[in-house]
Amino acid sequence: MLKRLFKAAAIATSASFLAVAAQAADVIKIGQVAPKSGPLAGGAAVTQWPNVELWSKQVNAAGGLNVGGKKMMVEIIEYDDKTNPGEHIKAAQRLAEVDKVDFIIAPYGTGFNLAAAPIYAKYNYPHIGVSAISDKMPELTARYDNLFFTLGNTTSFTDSVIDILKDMRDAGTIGNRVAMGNVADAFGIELAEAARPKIKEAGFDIVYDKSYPLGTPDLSPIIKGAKDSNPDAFVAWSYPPDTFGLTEQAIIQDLNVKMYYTAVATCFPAFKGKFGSKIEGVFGAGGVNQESSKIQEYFKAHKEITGKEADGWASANTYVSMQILGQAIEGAGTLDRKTVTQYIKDNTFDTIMGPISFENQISNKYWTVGQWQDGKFRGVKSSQMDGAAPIVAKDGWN
Amino acid sequence: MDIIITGLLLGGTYALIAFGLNMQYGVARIMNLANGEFLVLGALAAFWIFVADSISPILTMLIVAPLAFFGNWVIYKALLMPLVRRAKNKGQLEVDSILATFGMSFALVGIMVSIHGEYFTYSYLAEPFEIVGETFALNRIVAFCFAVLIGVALWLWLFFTRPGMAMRAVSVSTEASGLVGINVQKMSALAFALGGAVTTMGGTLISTFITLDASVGVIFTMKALIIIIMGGVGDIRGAIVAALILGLVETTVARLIDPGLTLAAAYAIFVLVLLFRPQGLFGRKPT
Amino acid sequence: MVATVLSVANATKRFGGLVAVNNLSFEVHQNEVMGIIGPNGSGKTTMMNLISGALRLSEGSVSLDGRFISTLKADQINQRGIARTFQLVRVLPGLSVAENCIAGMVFGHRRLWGDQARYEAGKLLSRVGLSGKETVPVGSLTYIDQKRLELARALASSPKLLLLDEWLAGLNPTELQEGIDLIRSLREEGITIILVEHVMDAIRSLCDRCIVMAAGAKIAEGSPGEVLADPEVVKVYIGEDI
Amino acid sequence: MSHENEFKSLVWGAVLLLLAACVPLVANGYWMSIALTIAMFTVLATSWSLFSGPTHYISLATAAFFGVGGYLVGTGMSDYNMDFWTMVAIAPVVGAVLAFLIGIATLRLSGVYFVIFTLGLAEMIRTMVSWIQNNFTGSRGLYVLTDLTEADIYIYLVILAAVVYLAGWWINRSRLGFALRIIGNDETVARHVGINTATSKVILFTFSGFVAALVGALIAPRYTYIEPNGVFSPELSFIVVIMALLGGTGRLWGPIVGVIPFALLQEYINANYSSYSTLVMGIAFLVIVYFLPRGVVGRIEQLLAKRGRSTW
Repeated sequence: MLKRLFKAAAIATSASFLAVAAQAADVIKIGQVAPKSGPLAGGAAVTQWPNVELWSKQVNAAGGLNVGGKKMMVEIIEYDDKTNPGEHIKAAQRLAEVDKVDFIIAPYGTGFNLAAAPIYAKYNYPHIGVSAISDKMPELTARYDNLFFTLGNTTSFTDSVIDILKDMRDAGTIGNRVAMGNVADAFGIELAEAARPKIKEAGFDIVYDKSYPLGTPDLSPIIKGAKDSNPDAFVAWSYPPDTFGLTEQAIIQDLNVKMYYTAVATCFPAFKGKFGSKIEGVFGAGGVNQESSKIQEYFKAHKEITGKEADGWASANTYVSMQILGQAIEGAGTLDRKTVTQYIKDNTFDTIMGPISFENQISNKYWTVGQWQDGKFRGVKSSQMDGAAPIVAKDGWN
Repeated sequence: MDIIITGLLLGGTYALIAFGLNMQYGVARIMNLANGEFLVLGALAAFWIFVADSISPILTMLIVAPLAFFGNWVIYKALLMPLVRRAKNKGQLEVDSILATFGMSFALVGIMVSIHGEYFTYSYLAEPFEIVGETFALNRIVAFCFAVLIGVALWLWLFFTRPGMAMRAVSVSTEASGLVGINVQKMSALAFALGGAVTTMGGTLISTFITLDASVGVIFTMKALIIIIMGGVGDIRGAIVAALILGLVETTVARLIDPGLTLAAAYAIFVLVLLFRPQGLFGRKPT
Repeated sequence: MVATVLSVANATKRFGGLVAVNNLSFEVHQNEVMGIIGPNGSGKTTMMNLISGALRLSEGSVSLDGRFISTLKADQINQRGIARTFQLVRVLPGLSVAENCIAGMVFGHRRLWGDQARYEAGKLLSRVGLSGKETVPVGSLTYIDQKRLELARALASSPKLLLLDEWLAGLNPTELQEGIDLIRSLREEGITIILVEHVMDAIRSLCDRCIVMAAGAKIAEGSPGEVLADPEVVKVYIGEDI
Repeated sequence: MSHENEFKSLVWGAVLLLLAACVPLVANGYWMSIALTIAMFTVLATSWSLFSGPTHYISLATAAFFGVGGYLVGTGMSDYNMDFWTMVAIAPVVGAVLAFLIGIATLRLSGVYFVIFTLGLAEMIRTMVSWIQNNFTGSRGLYVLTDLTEADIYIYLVILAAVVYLAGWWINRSRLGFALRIIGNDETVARHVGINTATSKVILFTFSGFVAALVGALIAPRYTYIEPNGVFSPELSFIVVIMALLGGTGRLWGPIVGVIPFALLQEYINANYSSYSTLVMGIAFLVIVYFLPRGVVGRIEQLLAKRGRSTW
């Protein structure tokens, strides 16, 4: 019985090797490990997976990538990491050792980008970490010579929010009273920690400052507490489920502030789908230049090919990372990873977000704050991006 | 006052989460680790139908409940009955049902992920509602009313009808109730199916105010387990009281101390209750 | 004067409002077989549980060889030399017959282990009539054999005082006679025994003294012949099958 | 068990250990990471079943100890500039103290009340740690940057597994192991034959907490970046229980024969059905439960018994 099984397995494996060998010649294999289940799956389903689908389909529809004069199709090999770092590391190893993929698309989430960085470094894969926000970037890029960051660092996100507070205070829209909340998870803690001293430094009073655990079912105490403190502005360093929950409560409790900010997922299409016109004037992390023709084109293609709306921030960034990878492969004219990595370091890429280049493996062009205006999530603060929309004050929840 | 009402509303939500598992574990003796997935399934149905056709989740609930009842009945008959039959003792059944329902929960997550991998979120009755000068969310109040309704209906049914009586007998002792002529297997299947239906109804109601996704079920399963153990296995009053205590404690801590400690406080209360009453609030002392 | 092994003074046990044992006092002497009798629900088993440490006294005290044991836990009491059997027989289903017996001699009043324990277990099992069944699964033993095994486990700790809770109940006449002979032989070896029993033949033939309980209190004490002739005892037993 | 058999199983264990230690010589990175996962769960499931196997007390607190180990290494290295090995030395002690306290707190509980109590306690510890990190130790994510490779960690875990096996082997032969089996059969009888049930249970529970925290500490460098919600994930507790039950807790080698096939099966499914891996995993799981009713150990013993008869 066991013998028969082994035989069958042996035949199957050799058969699949032959199949791979036959088509390997004109295909670029690209690996992707990201969550399809577990706590981060909901977010990855919005920003990560649709863009992988979109980009690969577009590249192949155009006949593939031009590698040194030869057109090569891309083949995506994808694994579910179940939002579990251990699983992710195994899957990454499998991509490198078993599937022998030529390139990889970076993981989803800060923790996963960092957990997998040593592996991708070991195999010299250029690793363009999109969905990773960290203040240790310089240290990490010094350690891993193949690692790139494009989404910005913690400080710039908090600084931009504070800039908005200052702008609005200068314009006389708001006073000095700021209420703040954060989710007690790595991301929320890091941002709250960075923001706290700077808000005070800018002369604001933090009249309410509390954290809440990930998965809190009822966020009304936060909104009520914040409302009782009578704030001019409300800032929450929040995650997807609580971004929705906080905003719903803010509407119900009529937390009437001129400045209302929730962090991740404010830019999601589902956010607008849930609240409709009520969210006019809400600030959130990220943003895009809605006026850019390239972005509009991208949104259209995204909707057509994946059947889903792109979000107003990370979707475009994720797509850009793939554009950079594609252009670098074509530009370097080879599948040699070290050459492609070097090419990424040395060149500027023409993307839907405009020209992007790296300085010490970090791109300094990204949006930090966006705002819902006329039903669109527009970038209002950024690091070195063009096309920022002017800020408007929030005028109630209508 | 505000804290009490908010706490009660949250407690109502927790009761919705726990009723179903209480019946499944208390009567049918199945520690159903897939319970949370059925809750999410109810939420998914509500979300899907609402987004597609703007049909009220309350209406969805009425459609989903009989479906869930039937589905759970089939699951019990087809998948769990063999385990009950082959189990030599209570411990064996416990281990087997943990393993089997754990597998089911995986399978259900897998199915839901392939249907809708993103967050389930929509707005239904997200309107302010005033009670004694304080504002509360209408959808939470509606859910609370349904929790009360379901709780009262279950209680009336358990205490004033023949099948309800039989079910209580089974929950006290499967052996003895078999001896007095109760069809234990039929009662267990009924309890399991009813529990599944109640859980799914809870899911549709909860989806009106909590953002869920396909993988989130295990969190609800854990909460439900905590509540029924704190209340005492198989006791519906226990589940209600435990749910309300948790809701009140969480809200009080969130408002008066620190929202960061809500969950810690809830678990601390649970731990304390068990330290002083190892059989839960309303549980029978093990003999 | 014979030494007092066990002395119970003003023992009282309340469960909520119910008084299961009410201000009970008695003594058991060295090498004596004492019976506790009384109608169902009169508190006999509760009294046994109080002695063995399964339950804690509400009031009063129990002492063994003149030292208080009523604040100790069951395991400590066993280590001081009291072993028992249970009203509803409790063997250990997951262990072999030999292991069931060894269980009694490892942790308690005497602490044997390894080859010596195995050797002792063999001796004890043949003593109670279970030789040759060392490796039989416990579940397949007959009721009487399970009772024998439980007795072997209790004897394994070589106790000073043995508590037998209706150990003879449910046996057929032949088995009963074997059981009575077995207990008598134990007594001849010098073990002190407290017996809770309904089987009056056994009480008459085994016990030196008896106490009679009713509703938690002691209503009579003396030799079996005396107490069974006591009018008050007869009164509480009306309707009871003696 | 006769002496000859005991000797045999020790020899077998030594041979297996040597083979396991050779894995890094032949395995590439991919197989190395599978081996590492297997080693991690072998240690966790085996030490778990040292306590839970004989007593039938199902503990869902593994994640609490594992998380304490991982988190202490993370916070020690990131917030207090401690050395990795110092933290590895501290972590299991903290885990053991925690387990000791939990062990004492749970003495009155039995059955499902114990199961859920341990789960609740683990969750309480998780949220407390998050809150403490948020309000006091504060700050940035916790980075564990070391030069350890997966092969290094693997070897440490294999050594730890050997230690756990030896401890288990010793416990099974000792009075302590015998006491636990009696407790698992009937706790009342256990007390009445002179067993201090509390002490026996707490010793073993403390040991399993020590080991789980040590595993959490050793594995931390593999993840580079430690998030409390990740290392304290209750999923881990469930998986450990499932793997141990799947193998069978009646034998010392039970958990490992659950861990290895389960890990390989999971890997096979992830590799071949990536889009439906959760669904296929669930179905595979159900198949196992229904067709391997007494765990892998039960199946193996059945086969051995059959072979024994036919060769006679």
